[in-house]
Amino acid sequence: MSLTVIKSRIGREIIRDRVAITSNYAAAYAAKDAEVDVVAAYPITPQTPAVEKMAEFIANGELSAEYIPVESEHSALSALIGASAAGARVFTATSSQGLLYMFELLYIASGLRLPIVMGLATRAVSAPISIHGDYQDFAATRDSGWVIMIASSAQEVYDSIIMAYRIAEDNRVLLPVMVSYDGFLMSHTTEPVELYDADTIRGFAPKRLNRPILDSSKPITMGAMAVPEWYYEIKYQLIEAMHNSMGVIREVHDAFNRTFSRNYRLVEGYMLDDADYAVIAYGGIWGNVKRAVNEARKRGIKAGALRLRLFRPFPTDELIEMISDMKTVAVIDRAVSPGAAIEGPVAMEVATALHSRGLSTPVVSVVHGLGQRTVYSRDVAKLIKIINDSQPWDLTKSTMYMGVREYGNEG
Amino acid sequence: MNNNESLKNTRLLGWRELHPIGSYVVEPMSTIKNTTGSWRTERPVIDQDACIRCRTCWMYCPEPAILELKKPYATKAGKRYDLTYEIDYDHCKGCGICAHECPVKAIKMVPEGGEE
Amino acid sequence: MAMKVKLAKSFFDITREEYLAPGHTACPACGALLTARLVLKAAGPDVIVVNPTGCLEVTTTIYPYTAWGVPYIHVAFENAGAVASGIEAAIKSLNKNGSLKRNTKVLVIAGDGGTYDIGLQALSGMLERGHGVLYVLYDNEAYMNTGIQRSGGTPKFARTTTMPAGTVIRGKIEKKKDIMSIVMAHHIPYAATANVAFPIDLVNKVRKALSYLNEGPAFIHVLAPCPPGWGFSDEKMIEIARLATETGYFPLYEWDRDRLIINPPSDMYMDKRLRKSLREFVKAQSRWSHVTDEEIKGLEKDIDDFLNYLWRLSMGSGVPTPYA
Amino acid sequence: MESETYEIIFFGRGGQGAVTAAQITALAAVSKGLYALAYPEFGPERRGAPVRSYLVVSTEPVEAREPIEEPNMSIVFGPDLLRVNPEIIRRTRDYIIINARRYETVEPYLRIFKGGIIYINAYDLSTKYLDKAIVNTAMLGALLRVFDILTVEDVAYAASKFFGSKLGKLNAELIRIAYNESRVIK
Repeated sequence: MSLTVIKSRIGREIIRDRVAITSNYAAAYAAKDAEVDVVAAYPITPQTPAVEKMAEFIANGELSAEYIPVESEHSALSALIGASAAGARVFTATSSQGLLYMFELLYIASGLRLPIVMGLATRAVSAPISIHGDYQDFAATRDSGWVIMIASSAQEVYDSIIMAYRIAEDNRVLLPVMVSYDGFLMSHTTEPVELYDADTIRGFAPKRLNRPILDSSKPITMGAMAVPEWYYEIKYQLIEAMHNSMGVIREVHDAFNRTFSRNYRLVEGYMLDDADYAVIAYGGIWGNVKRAVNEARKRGIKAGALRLRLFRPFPTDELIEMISDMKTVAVIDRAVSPGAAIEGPVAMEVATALHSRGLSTPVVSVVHGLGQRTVYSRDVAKLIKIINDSQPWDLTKSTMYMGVREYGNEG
Repeated sequence: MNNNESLKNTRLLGWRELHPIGSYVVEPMSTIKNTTGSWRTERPVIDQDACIRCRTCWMYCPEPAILELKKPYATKAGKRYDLTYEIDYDHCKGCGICAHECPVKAIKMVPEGGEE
Repeated sequence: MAMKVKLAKSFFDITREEYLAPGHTACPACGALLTARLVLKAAGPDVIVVNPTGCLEVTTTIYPYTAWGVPYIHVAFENAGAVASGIEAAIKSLNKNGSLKRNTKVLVIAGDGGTYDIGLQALSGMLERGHGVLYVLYDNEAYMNTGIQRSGGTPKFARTTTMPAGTVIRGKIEKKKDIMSIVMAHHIPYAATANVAFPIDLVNKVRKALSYLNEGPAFIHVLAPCPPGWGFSDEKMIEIARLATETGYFPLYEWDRDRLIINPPSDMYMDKRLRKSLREFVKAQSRWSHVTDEEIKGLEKDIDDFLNYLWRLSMGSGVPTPYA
Repeated sequence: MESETYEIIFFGRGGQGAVTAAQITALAAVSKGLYALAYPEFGPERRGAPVRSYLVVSTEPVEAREPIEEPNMSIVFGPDLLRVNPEIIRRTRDYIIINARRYETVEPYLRIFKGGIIYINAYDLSTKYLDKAIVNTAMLGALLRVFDILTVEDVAYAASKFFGSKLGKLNAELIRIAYNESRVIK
């Protein structure tokens, strides 16, 4: 992409401004541009600058919304459940312990079918306490009934949150949406972001209130108690909404790409066409993985890469289409499920997805970057070399832990 | 708590038949369909001639199962009232607060199952 | 200034309209349900109710029915204050942004577990941030929904399943938490105690509290006896509740913009000679059946001390006058 | 157009504004239509501890997020940082921009460096113009002597936007002056 392309896009008046901001700020700008009505947030590293920026927008009158400086993350999500139930468009962001403190409410938010949108600056989970980035908090949200997106750049954080409102508020979905991005590696990295014209955003994701809300002119009861004769059917409706969301997410992606001249897909491939191996990753290390693929190609190894933009619903069809011909796939997780059959949480999903389609492609589970241990592109290049040099089924027997010291002073 | 009375009278709908957001109860005050009157072992009976229409029983009923009706009544002694208090036996659980609190003892608790 | 409130003087000043339907599955003679019924009558239809987990919730919202005639939401046990904060903020924001034109009041109706214990943080946050929400605590003095376990609101020596009256430990060892003082320490515009046995006082306090919500939060602590939990027969629910106030065990008072006022009839019971004997209240309930006369004296001493504390607060904060 | 990418590390101490300097430069680059990625060496903020901040400026989108190991330029906020980070001299490919009260104090360390050196007394300049020795914007002025993908006015404008009206004006002016006051040693 060259300078001239950017200029021409601004010329089309979709782009309001091109700024250099962090992913935290991109999240805040997106929520502001989506004209949220209520924000409730509690500070936690590395999310803090996102909610500080929201507070600043509201304090300066750039956004007409109520900011609730709650006394905990638990109350942040609780307050948003109340606000969303009362018909407001809402936003919050969190990380790590904060997300875990919200945990009960994650399930309630989806169970009550409230279109809440939340940013997640992903971070390691205590103990030992670490303020640094990994995806352990994210992995824990797997079964919560939220639509979960993963961004790889600040632009994508901004774009995904705008898409998230349209997805969440779609009548066929009505589920909360989480947009995650790497703590520090993205949350604190300044990079270019194109902000869009407010009318275009409004046109793309108009506030919809065609759902039942707490309204004294039409009283309804939310959060009723379901006995065994009813719980399953109600829960199944949520499952069905999650199924339906896949189609809606595709539609919203297509519409977004058309409106804003982007090219987002649920699963993005890199040099996969003739590849023997695919490295699957997500979040902020995508650029490092692509760099490693370039290195491998220089050495004659036919490697490719793939990243997931969506964790829930899991984009099985898109994924299978891209990796069904691979000899081996490796999944780099920055989270772990200790003791699982496959200890990388996304690796487990990928293996399950393949198996569900009758494929037996070997899936190498790789864990790296816990507590923000740097995932260098050379580490990924080394991984590709290992895969190239090994019998794949030797590598699938157990999860590979890259970057962990067994003894000190290993060079 | 498994409320058998309500289940007996309700068709168990499938997930496609429920309200699109099935967990919301969109019909307010619908527990009225649930006849908790069957819980009673004793029923309150109001002596309309003794009743002084003070509203005490109505006030303290937690169900509420005491109906305040705009129904004129003339007592045997010739006193006329615009209001009549009646028991909603479909819902009264027979706790007896009304009888106990009645300042003129116009409500009696009568065992259920006996002759009316 | 709060707007002028129309106060009830007799039972007939209370609306006939019901906002809570019968057919709910609360035990007979439930103080919590009566509290909710009376609070809703006082508040009228333009409200949204937040109700944390508890007896009131499980008995009024068994799917596919609801007893509620007003918008109602139950989210979880510990967060009613936060949920209400969000609803209040949403109403404010939607009014400001022009998508709503209604001054709907937000009402929490919560039990003692959800207020004294697990919900205290969310309540404190709501009070501190000054959300215009009326929080009504129906206090039945234990976790009744799960079968009578001790809460911070359980009184001393009362027997619960988690603090049984054994040969060594005599029921609950600790005193009841003074939730009103905790609430008052947030210096909100209005806080009051009320009792289901005094419906006019209760209804008036709700109306008054609602009139303060444009200034900030209000709180009403309602004593709501539980026949199975406290151990007395159903028909005595109101009698027991009344005794609680007549013995000085549960005084009626209000905190009105930093002034403490002891309300009738509790103002009269500041004179110890006019109080009914605490023994009458205690011995009417099986939760205290193991309590000795000596222990009742101890409980009486606690009441004397607390009423003294209230008296000093009321004298220190201005001349006590009945509200009007 | 030929693709150009510059990798820069700012070496400073907590509180000296190394992170801000990288952000301002990124902002200048992005305003100009270029691509940039500015990221601090992440951790709890500690005043006085050595910190480094990374900046990549390119005519192409920058995607990789990993520490820069062989920067084109190293911007060193004080002589002590040369001692703390001996790898600066070994790894820097093109230029070292060094702040010192007197060049003589750093000359022995830099003698072996094969690339170019820009020297500036940013302590005195920033004290004079900002009333305190926060050297980051003065260092940017010196950087611009050799970083010709951006002009002094690009960065001065970004600084004024970043800091807001009053402080912005002072810092923009300081960048212009520092540009002129800095010396190309070799």
